[in-house]
Amino acid sequence: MAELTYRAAVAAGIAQEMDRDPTVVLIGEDVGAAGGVFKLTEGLFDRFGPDRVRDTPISEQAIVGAAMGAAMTGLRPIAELMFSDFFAVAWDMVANQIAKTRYMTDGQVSVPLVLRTANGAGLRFGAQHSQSVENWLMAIPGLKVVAPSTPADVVGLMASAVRDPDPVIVCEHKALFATKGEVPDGEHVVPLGTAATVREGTDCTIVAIAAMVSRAAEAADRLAADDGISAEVIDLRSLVPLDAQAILASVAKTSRLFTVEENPRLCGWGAEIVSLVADEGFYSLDAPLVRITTPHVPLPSAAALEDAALPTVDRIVDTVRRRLDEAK
Amino acid sequence: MAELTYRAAVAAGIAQEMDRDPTVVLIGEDVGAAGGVFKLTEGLFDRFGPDRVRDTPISEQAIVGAAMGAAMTGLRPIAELMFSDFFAVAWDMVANQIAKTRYMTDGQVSVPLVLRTANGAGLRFGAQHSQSVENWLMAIPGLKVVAPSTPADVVGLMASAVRDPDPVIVCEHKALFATKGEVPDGEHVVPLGTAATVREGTDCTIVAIAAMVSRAAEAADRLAADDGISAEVIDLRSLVPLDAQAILASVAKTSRLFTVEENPRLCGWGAEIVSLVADEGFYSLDAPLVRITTPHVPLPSAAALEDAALPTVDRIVDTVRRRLDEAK
Amino acid sequence: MATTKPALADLDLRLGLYRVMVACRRFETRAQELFFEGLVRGTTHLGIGQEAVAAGFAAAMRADDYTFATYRGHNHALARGTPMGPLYGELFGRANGLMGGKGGSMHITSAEHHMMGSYAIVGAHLPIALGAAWSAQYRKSGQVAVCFFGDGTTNIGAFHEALNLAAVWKAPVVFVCENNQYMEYTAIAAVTAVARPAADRASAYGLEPIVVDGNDVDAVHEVAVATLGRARGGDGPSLVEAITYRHGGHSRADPGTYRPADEVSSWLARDPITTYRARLEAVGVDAADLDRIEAEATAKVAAAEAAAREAPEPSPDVIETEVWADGSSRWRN
Amino acid sequence: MATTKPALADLDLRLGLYRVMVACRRFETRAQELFFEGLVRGTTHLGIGQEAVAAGFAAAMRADDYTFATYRGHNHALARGTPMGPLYGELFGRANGLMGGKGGSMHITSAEHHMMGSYAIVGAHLPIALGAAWSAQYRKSGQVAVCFFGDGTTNIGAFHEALNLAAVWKAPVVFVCENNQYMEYTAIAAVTAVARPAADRASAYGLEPIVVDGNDVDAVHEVAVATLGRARGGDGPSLVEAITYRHGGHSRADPGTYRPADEVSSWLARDPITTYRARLEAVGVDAADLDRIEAEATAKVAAAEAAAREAPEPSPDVIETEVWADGSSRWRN
Ligand SMILES: Cc1ncc(C[n+]2csc(CCOP(=O)(O)OP(=O)(O)O)c2C)c(N)n1
Ligand SMILES: Cc1ncc(C[n+]2csc(CCOP(=O)(O)OP(=O)(O)O)c2C)c(N)n1
Ligand SMILES: [Mg+2]
Ligand SMILES: [Mg+2]
Repeated sequence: MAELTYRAAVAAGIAQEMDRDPTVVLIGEDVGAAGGVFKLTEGLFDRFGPDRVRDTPISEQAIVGAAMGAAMTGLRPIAELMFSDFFAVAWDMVANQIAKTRYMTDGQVSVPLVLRTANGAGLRFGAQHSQSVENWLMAIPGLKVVAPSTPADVVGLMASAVRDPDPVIVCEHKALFATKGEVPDGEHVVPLGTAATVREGTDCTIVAIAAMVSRAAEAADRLAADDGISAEVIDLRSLVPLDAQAILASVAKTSRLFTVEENPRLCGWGAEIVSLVADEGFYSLDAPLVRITTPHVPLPSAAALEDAALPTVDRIVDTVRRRLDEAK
Repeated sequence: MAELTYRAAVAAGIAQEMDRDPTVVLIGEDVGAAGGVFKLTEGLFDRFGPDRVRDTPISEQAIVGAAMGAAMTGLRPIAELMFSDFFAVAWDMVANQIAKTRYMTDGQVSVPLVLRTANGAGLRFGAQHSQSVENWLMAIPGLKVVAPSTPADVVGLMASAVRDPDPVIVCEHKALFATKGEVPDGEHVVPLGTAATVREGTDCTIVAIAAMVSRAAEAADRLAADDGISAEVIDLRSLVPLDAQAILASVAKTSRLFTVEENPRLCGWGAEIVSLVADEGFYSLDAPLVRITTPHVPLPSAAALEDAALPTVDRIVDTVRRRLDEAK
Repeated sequence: MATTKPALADLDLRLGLYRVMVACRRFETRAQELFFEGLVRGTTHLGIGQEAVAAGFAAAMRADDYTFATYRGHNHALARGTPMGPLYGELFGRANGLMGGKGGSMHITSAEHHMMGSYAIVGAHLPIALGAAWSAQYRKSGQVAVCFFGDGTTNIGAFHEALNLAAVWKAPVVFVCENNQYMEYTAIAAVTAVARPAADRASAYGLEPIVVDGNDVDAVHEVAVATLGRARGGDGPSLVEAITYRHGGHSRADPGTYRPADEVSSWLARDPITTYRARLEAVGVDAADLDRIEAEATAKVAAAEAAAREAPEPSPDVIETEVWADGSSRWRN
Repeated sequence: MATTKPALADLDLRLGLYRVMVACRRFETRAQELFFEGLVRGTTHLGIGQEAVAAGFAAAMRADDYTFATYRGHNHALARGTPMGPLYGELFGRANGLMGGKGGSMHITSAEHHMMGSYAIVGAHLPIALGAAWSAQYRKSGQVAVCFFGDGTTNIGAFHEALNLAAVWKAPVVFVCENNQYMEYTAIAAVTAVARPAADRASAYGLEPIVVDGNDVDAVHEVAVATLGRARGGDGPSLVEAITYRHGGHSRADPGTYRPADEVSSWLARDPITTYRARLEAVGVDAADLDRIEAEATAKVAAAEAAAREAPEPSPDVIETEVWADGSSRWRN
């Protein structure tokens, strides 16, 4: 086991795959010589050379489109979108081309690529550089979507993403780059579609991803300490494929579900989870299904505002406590 | 009252607003001399002239961006995106610029524009020309979204959209263009955010929009005739703002909710409605909340496949019957 | 225009060019009739009048070179060897369709023939073709990607990004603009800042302007040989503007009446197939040989139509297959 | 380069240009210090070294002409008259911020000064500026929109679409590329197919290539007068490439070490402010007048800093305001 930052885990995860498979290549803005604007790809250019690690112009449609064309013809490209907000400028490539091509060709063409991106808030970058866009991606049939919360999962999910024969989007959370964690030695692979139970509990289920996982866990600790509430915390890790059974099994035990979502309120991944449980898990429920989200607003940039807009530990604790109380 | 096609109602609705307000202008591909590729803007070029009705190159970012810049500086532009799938090529303009600018400038700048688009399936156009993208739009804070199902609502919602001081997206459904309906004489305005109860009922609530409304209504008729099930059918008409009270009131009466969604399964508007009811309406529920959707796949083009992929009247009837049975 | 003169192609090559053009024409002419009969559903965009571009390029391509086309892609698919039966099947929405009825007329793909797809969002396939070229470059396979698109496509962002990046990476890709003068119902000249929508942009990417008579299959072939050679030789991309015309409307039932009658008739007089037949006869090709080629095409089209007519509708079961490489569409456990 | 020679601007104008450049420089230099002190949060992109572009254009603009800028927009905001206190307030994330803390450094907007926003997605504001110009044209207001962006922006799709449509519509917009040689950490030359990323694309839109020494405020002003005049006169858009350099890194703590030391030093020697001061002194301007301008700037910056330091944090209540024109963020009843 080695302790790595989430940031270093990104480069380590990519390196693991580039070492293994010579068809894995990396492109993006400043990913090469500069090692990435967040230093997420540091060392890769020196190690794998300019043929395998290429800087691009500011041309997201060309970056993503080129990755697609390469994936269709024998490479396993990894393309970086510097900020996840920039999916918007390449959205046609992602939503209409990459996602649909295998289906439209009835399986003649596969698109085994990875799009990686710095997602999420917390750095006071404002509304165009702080979004959580997992729900944009999850809404598009044909895309797989993962959102690791720990350095180990960064490495493990990156491995699965690169090896997967279908397009996978890896949402790397900006607010986690400096966090540290143990990463197993040797090859580390986490299968897509497996949620992790971060904390066991019996009174309610709290589902979260990425930066919200540690907040949910901290909230659970406080609820246990202060209120004697035993919350189970599930880190989905992968939105598509989705570990629906893990959620349903947990709710079968706890009868109550909360989601903690960084995305704006409407049509988030939480709405999907809630809907799934409200259908398939309905009879095990004994209280409302509650989403704890950022309000449905663009993200403000001031520290005081950004901090208050996202779900905080306080807000999670208060909401869970209040809603469980109400339900008594 | 005059009987109009949905198609003619689009031009009539636009004309009503252009007549009223000289700052209303219309741009898009082939919207001018050709009257639109679906003939949705027929007659407007002759009536209002080339300064107010302008053809553009195939440059969706420029079309939508230009509409935004014009809206910021005194015009009330209406821009057409020929197919709603093309939101993808202008997604940055829509999701990052138009939606966020008022907020980011703390209200200094308003963006009163309308984006209209041919949305939805049924014409065997395949995966890149048949999508229902209301959920892409609903997920973005700062956008209002309407989806009329009748000619009268086309005119009435177009009026509200054009007059609204914020950006409004009008999703015009391709499969409805040829349908007919009465449109009130004189000025006709339908406020944003008001759902229409298409059919009253007591056993369950079925919520639908656009092309799914008539299917839901037909299914309700059959359920009444064949099974004695009394279904209330609600046409949301407007997703943002959302008439949440209409839904909650109906579910308070019926205790059961179904959505009928043309969009692919994950993170649709239905998931939002279900989540809302699963939270705020939980205690009036006595059975699972059920979404009837297109499966989570890109849309196939063959007639036999497209027809079977969308929610059909049969599937609605079967699902409602089965799920109500189960719940007994 | 016509900056090149017909290559002294040998007879086999020339008969081959003729064969492809005629096959395309017969296929599409019949497809249009079948559209009006209601057999071809949805939409269909015909390249009638533009066959010389497809034929001229395809003949210059190596079997493993990649073709990327638009919704107006039947000619390109056929020119690469895609069989007609499954093509009709796809247009009819039948189970024997090239893509099993999932793609439709606008997404014709035959990976087996390196026909890597038809793309229905204007401009999207230019970056994708560049990506295939980059892949070939990386794999040192010697393959070239050829990307066909219309005049209207030169005004969309993806065009610009793809051209620049292709030039910077010296990617082995040939971008071929089929300038048929119109977008859907609007003339390209009405909405474009320059007279030659592709050629006048070439210098913006450090490329030479290349304009060719797109109705002269020999001229197209010569340009194709040159630009493919350049790409294969490591000298990077080219941007070719082929001047041509679609005889009919943009799609479906569009009669194309927004075009002046004399413009249409002058282009009909320059039909790439009849003029080529005349040229071949002028250089001594036996009319009977040409007649035979035409008869063969007619027969193939008829057989293909029959096969597609007989094919069943696809089973609804396939709706949920082939989203993922495991053949399924499962997104959850 | 430097296709223009300094205008014989009158002294007031020239002192005004100097005043704006100095104010920008002082404001940003201090902003950087405050960033390292932790007072400026998030990110900040400084235009130190590029002040002549902002000053030269702003001086040529009518009060109601529109400015559209990027995340590197402080200079442009200041040059149009945006007050420094609220600008610092926004950078600090305080309640007195220009946008109440909602926008941040990358989205500086002062609609009152026709500073119509700073845009943080590369290229997005080119179509938007074109739209403002189209609006002015339609309203016959005589206004011009001026849109500033970087060299890296010339490779994104929105650039292409905006330039073409602006040219076709003869929109009164001036597109100004501040070519500071770098994108974030990568040199523009490494990823661009032409040497002059903007000017070498002008002909693709039927425009003249215009290159100006972006460190020479007189030259910039002359080009601004000419291009604004052209736009206002109904002759359509221009594309200007102003060659300049950012003295520091791209943003935040970037030390900009990817740039050769001698390149940096040669550009520092061409500082637009020190060279302009020298020029003014050479034509006889009293050094004391220039000193006074500098002292005034320093005082204004200090006062602005103090005002922003004193301002409270914004109240969390404002998070849910101003999504809609009614001031609310209500999406449901
Ligand atoms: C991004 C986008 N915008 C608009 C359309 C609708 N559309 C389909 S074909 C077409 C015209 C394309 O013109 P051109 O590029 O000249 O090709 P042609 O059809 O003439 O072959 C348009 C506007 C589209 N498919 N994609
Ligand atoms: C679409 C998009 N891609 C990437 C970025 C990240 N980014 C921000 S600034 C920048 C460099 C821009 O370079 P240039 O246009 O030369 O402007 P400069 O920063 O030099 O003023 C990049 C890549 C972005 N904001 N938007
Ligand atoms: Mg065309
Ligand atoms: Mg730059």
